[in-house]
Amino acid sequence: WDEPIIFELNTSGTERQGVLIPKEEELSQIDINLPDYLRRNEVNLPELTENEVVRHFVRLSQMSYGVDVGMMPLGSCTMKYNPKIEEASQVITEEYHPLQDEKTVQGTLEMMYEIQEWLKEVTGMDACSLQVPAGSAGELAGVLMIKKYHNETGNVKDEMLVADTAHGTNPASASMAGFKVIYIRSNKEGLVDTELLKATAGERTAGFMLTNPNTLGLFEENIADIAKVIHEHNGILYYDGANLNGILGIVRPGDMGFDVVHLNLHKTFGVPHGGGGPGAGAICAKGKMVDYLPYPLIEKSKTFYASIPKKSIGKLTSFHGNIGNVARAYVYILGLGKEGVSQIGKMSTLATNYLIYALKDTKLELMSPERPRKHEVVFSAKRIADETGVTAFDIAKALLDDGFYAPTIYFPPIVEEALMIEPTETESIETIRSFANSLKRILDEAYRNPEKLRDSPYNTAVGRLDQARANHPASVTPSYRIERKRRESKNDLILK
Amino acid sequence: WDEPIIFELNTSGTERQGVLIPKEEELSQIDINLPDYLRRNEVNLPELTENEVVRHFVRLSQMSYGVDVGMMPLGSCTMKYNPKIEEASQVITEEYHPLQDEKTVQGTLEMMYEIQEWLKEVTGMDACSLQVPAGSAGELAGVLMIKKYHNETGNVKDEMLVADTAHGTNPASASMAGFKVIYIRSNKEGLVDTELLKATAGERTAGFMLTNPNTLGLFEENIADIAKVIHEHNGILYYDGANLNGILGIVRPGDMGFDVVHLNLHKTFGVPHGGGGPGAGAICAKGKMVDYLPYPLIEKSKTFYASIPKKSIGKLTSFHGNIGNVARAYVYILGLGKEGVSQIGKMSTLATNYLIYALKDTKLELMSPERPRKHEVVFSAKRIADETGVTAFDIAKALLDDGFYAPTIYFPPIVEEALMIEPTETESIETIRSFANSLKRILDEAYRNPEKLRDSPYNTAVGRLDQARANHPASVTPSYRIERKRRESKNDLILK
Amino acid sequence: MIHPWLPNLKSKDRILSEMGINEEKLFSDIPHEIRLKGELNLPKVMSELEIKRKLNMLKEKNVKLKYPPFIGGGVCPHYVHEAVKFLISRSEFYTAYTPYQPEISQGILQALYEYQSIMAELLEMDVVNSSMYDWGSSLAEAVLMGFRINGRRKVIIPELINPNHEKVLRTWVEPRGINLIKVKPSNDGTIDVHDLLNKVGDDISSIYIQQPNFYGIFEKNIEEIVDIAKKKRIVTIMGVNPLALSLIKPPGVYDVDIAVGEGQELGLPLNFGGPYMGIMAVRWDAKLVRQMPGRIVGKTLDDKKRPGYTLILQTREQFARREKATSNITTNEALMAIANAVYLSLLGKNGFKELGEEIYRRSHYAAKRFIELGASKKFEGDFFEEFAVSFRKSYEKIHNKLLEHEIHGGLRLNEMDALFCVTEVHSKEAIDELVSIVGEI
Amino acid sequence: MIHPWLPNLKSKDRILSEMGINEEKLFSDIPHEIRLKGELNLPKVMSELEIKRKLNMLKEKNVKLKYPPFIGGGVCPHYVHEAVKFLISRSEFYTAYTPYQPEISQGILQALYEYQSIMAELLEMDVVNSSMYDWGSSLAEAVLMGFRINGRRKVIIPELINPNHEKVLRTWVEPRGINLIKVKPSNDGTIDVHDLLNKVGDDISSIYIQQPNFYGIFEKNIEEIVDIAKKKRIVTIMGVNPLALSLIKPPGVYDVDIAVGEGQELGLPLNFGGPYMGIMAVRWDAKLVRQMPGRIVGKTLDDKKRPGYTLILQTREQFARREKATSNITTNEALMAIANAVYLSLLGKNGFKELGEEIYRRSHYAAKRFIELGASKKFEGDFFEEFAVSFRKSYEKIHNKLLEHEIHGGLRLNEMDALFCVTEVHSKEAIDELVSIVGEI
Repeated sequence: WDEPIIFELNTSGTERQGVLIPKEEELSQIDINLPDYLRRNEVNLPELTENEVVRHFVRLSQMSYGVDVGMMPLGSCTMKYNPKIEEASQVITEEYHPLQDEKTVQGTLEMMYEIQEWLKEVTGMDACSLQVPAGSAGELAGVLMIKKYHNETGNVKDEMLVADTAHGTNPASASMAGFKVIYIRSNKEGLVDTELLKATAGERTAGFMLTNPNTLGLFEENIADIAKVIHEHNGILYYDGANLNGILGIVRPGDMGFDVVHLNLHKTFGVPHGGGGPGAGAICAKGKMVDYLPYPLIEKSKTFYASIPKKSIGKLTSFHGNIGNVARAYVYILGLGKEGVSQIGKMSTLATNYLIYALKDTKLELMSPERPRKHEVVFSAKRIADETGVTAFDIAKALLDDGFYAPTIYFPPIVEEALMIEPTETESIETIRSFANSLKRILDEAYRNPEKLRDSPYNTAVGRLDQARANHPASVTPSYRIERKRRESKNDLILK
Repeated sequence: WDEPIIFELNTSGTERQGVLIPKEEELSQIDINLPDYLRRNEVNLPELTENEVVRHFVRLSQMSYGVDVGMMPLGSCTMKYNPKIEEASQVITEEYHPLQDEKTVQGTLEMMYEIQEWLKEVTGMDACSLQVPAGSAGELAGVLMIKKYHNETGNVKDEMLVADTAHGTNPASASMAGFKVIYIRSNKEGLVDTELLKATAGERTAGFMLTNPNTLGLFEENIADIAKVIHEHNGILYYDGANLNGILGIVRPGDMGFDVVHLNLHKTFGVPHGGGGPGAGAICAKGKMVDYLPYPLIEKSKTFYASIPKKSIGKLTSFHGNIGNVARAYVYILGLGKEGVSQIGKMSTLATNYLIYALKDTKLELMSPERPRKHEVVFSAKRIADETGVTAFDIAKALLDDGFYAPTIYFPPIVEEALMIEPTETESIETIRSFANSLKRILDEAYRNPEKLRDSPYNTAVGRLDQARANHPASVTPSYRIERKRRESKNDLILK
Repeated sequence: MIHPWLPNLKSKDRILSEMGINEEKLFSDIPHEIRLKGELNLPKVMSELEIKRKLNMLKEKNVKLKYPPFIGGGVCPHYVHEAVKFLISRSEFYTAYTPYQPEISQGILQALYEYQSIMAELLEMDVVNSSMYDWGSSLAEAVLMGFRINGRRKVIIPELINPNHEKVLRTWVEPRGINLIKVKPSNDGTIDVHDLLNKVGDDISSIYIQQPNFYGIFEKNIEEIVDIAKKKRIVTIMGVNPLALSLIKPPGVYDVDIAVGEGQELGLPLNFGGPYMGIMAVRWDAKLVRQMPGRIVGKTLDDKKRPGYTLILQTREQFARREKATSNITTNEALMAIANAVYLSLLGKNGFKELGEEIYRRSHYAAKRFIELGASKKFEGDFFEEFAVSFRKSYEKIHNKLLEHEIHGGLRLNEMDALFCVTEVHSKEAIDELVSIVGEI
Repeated sequence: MIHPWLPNLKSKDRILSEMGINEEKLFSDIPHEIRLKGELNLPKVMSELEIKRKLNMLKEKNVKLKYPPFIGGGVCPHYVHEAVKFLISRSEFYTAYTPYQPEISQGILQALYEYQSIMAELLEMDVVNSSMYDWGSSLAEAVLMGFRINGRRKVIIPELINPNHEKVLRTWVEPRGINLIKVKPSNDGTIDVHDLLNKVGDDISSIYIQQPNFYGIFEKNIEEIVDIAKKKRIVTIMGVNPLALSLIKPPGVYDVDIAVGEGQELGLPLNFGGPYMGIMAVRWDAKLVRQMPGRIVGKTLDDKKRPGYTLILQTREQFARREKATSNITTNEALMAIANAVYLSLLGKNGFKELGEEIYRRSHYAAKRFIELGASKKFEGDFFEEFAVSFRKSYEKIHNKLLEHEIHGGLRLNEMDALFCVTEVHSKEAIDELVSIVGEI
């Protein structure tokens, strides 16, 4: 479709509207006498019927791509299929106000209590809070807990260690909490260099942010040693739950020695991603760290009620967290049950390693090829780039033409020309095979006809976009308001 | 998408299934001992996960076109926008069994009663039955009522008059009831030739099937005379409700002299068409014909209950009719209210005549161009076909490339190279203008580049289909079962 | 007035003036005498919120049952999966029209072809149309087909036919002069073949068998009956509960001419009477196929030899010879056919069998519990999903007692008998409660 | 085991044998000591039907209210139109990921750009990001922006700030050494400008104004406050209930630097705490734009000069300089932003104004009725949607009495006071019943 922006769907002045507003005629005599300094006369909104609005967004939706359309092999993003039954969960959240009297929402609180218990079980931690609305808010909560813990115990600790194979937002989260970020480089196997860690960790070390399996998909087998090093320096070992999917049911963060764990319910427990959000998170803690969790925690005596941990860091969002999505994750867990959840790690790991197997004869390179991967794998297309000029970026774009979404590229930064792929356990082996075949075809093409790949994609609504123009102060266009002003004014509207 | 048929999505033997069946473990010891002559061992069904099924049908849906995607100007089909609130009506139908005790479904019966009353008001008739599931079943009910009426009153009447501008299924319905069909030709203005009618009607005339406005979109202004002629011969005047949309709120069939009226709720009252169905119908009657209506009728005393008219023709479907869709129409009427319903005829007529206005300088021809149209208009592309070789069929296909659905073509048969267009009141004037512009562009192209049009469409999933192959006994393929058998057997599978 | 479904209301004057006419010109052809005076007497316009309130008010007037009703009689309560509802709510499907323009409608055509194909496998019959209204009307059309094929006017039906199907059948075929002749049941509830033999003759147009029959009982002598019919060139019609075909042999095995049935059992809600889904299939035989009413989607190739789908054999329909059409049906139940296809694809080979077994077990459990209470089965034959129970007390009384507990029992057949339907939506707990309340009376 | 969400379960052995390995090889890197022994202690696998039963059981444990609760406090019950729900349920939208591949994601990018554009018109501010978590966290990020811009560590907030927003703000900013200073309200509930003047100094990083404030009251002196702030190079942050902007002047008119707010009021359900929708906008000023957290969609051209949409200004995010990012936010509330865009498109210019007026009228009607009962308004200023009432009795008692009638009253503020929220979902009848029950006590 060549769909115009909604403001240009029809000329204004048609006096259309897409819904009727319910009116109490008996109240129509109540005057609205706002003073001039407050009163607004008009809001520039579209004037459209329901039909026009529906058609517009249906057409836009057809120009989008989600898991319901095809495989989304984005590394670290865990784009699973989202079972339709999840939406049924909204009956226990949709119409309930977060400030309602607790005795009127016992069923919803029970759901929250139950999933807290399940998440404790799955992570091996002592308590979980559902307060955080997304992964990075979970990270922030985690580092704030670490900060408060050290403050309260009088430790002067301002350095946060972060593995260079950690999840992308870890450094930003640490610095948002006011920590200095110290990267721990990986060794040549792609694992935490424990010698380097021992050398770096010290009395100013507040903690270590790690994800295991790491973003290369490798399991940190020295995790017990790592925990020991950090704990010896009175540091807190923080687990980024982004990669939990590869080990779910096999090993738990709590059993590896982690003190604080955040979870992305939208990754690990199949909540749909909504084109970037909303997600849902949880932040869990063990031992002494439990007291610092953000509130509320839902507890149970005769009834279910919200409580505040003794030394809580506070609230990350205004109310209980993204409970609508927590309910979706709740249904996901119910639907898989212990039998199914216990298989997730095994099946996602199988899928990743099958993909590696299917691509073994290509020129894609792999760090530590002898090691099995867990939830994801990072290939390097460096050799191909060197030999043909076709980059990871070009490969990603070419995949779009085959009806696949592209992998994560150029991440993690420690791999050159990285293609980071996570098939997840919900993709069938046939789909993974067909994805591998697409990749192989593209790699062949790279050697036969590199120019063609450099202009891909061809079958999409638009071709490669002019990013320079998109970001240049003289042409950057973040809203139709700016488009309109540019059109109306003779002067250029430069962002300065 | 190049989407394989569901049987070929994966190789069988994967032992997948898309849902879990609830099981009562305590009952698992109950034996299923079916004798050999009854027992079936296997059904050849796909083996797919929920993800695979959802993706498959989502992709298929993207290769379909509905009102939510764009304008569907199909003449006589009244493809209106279907407001989303209609779906909310299912709360009063979905879970209720049609044989439930009436006292448990008083709310649903009340809805049925209310809409019966409204349809009486809208048509000007004395009673309406919701028994018929679609328009043609309504027609059949109507002619069966006429037949039974004459049988019971001892009239020997075996001829059914049908206007040649009547709705397409009228003759089939009449012959299904065992009537001989006599066509009444139109005069050169496109209206019933009343002189011819007078000459044809006689003592064997059971009735006259007419739609007003007719399929040319013309209002039969001599309707009072027509009624008189038929009634004088003791015939029954039957109204096909397919075209009610053009006069809704302006004039009512009952006030024109019709005795039996059927309605297509899916046309006139905005129930979605579902890719061909389900629809919903109503059959209404006046005076002596009321007793012949199919049952049930919902009546009200202290409670709502179903009743059987004294001389009822019986039932057309097994239960109450397509009540789920009746409820959608109910919501449509509630949402428009008397204010809105009263505007339908005016606004749909305005839309049609605006389209004619917008196309007035083209080579499309119009019978009785000086007469206003109502809900629809039939253009003839004969001159264009003669001059360029581009037919109505080619024009229809070319419209698909512009993102419009095509009009009805080659109907009614009295117009050569007919293009039958019904914009409906729910299309904005901008959309109608843009449709007219597309048509104009195509007509221009017909004179400039006729070959190109003869191969259209270009932008669709497939090009023109081989209809000869589709229908030939040696290649006709009505199911995958036949595809499979053809593949497996050496012999051709000829339909003979 | 401004209304969200009427885009041009406020622009009317502007449009009329662009056209250079006034509104009366558009209606100048409608005589004043017959025009509507004043406003239609309908309710006032309502906003969505008000409509929802009204619907909720109506729903509150219905009795909220504790469990789905234990009632069948041709349609039964079943669980409809969210994916089914989701997919048929894709608006490219549900706001589409009959796919007369195949190039732009490949998706819905393929979906309908898949329905036909899946149903063909289920029935083991080669040609399935893409839907009739419901079982009853599908049966009526099948009988009319038989009449068109052999011109005979007598039709044999079993006494234990679904009575609502019989009513529909009579409405459709009796005006054509077709007479229905009933064959008696044996003691076990199945067709009495002796009685059938007495009634079969050269004037019989078609024979109808329902499997399982109205009382849920499996017919046993189908092969023999078909044999008898074929010898007399009688058209054989078999009606099936498609869900039962998870366990028992399909009509194709018996080589019947026509199969009919109700698709509601495959993923449709109860809908208080409809939309339902009439199944119709015929053997691979030109005579049958050409007389079959309804639409058929077929596979062919496009101008670039790519596979594509289109409506086929349309000469049977009203396009060419209008009064000679096989049927008047146009609007059908296409979306429901897609729901059936999605439902069966989701269940798959294994799930479908499991579901049949579970329903068999639950319904037998319920029957057993009733018998333990002292009630008796009306017929002895083995059954599926539905079964008739003879109580020692008035069923009316039992029914009302159940309703006091917000449970809806079976379908009252007569003074002491009722027909119960038990499916996967009735848990053991629900069955136990049903039986124990009946036991208390 | 067979499971509909795990396609390869039954093929595992076949796949492993194709790969020529055994399963243990895949986990050989996980030390045995730390591996999980035994099964996870979670509930047993459930079918959809069983899940729905479980959800219904939970729902039954919640109190069924006769009317939506009369409670606000930052989020309010509103009617969400079916078209909104329908469109955000399009699975190309809701199962999508962040549109990092713009070529295949133009639809969702355009939808987000439209959200930004519509919100820009509503706020009359030029740059809107495509969502933060909620109002509270959006405010916190705005304050951090201010800190990044001027390096100062004191922030002025009104005493009548939403207390939940204040809690969130403290969590996010206090660990960075930022202190919050509160200004008092005047008698009418608006900010006391004298008190503000006393507190303003060169060490203030930002000033936050909430319009209307927590008690629903319209601030009056915004121009003056912004004036004061600008002179001291203090960053101005204005929080708004976007629905109130149907009637009152938007932040852009005051030339504030940053606007924040809660999109829940524009077409989202209550969701028991979320998903909600944090609005954030800034002036057309490079310093502000570059410090703004969150994603922004911009319009550009493709390689054939066709217009297209893409994420812009991504250097602000974690891609390049990870620890220097403006914020750690990645997952946001994109789908909720689309819901806002659809909602506002549906209401349109006229409907939006009508809705604002209707809410104004209904809330004023309710307040008037309470006063007629002898209760008093806590503050005298004019208000929108929410208003605080001081009763002569314990509000706890009133609340419990209302609950007996299945009505949920306002938010308890203290012993005798409560904050009520009245919107278009509260009919006059509902308001009358609320007031009359309160009157009976």
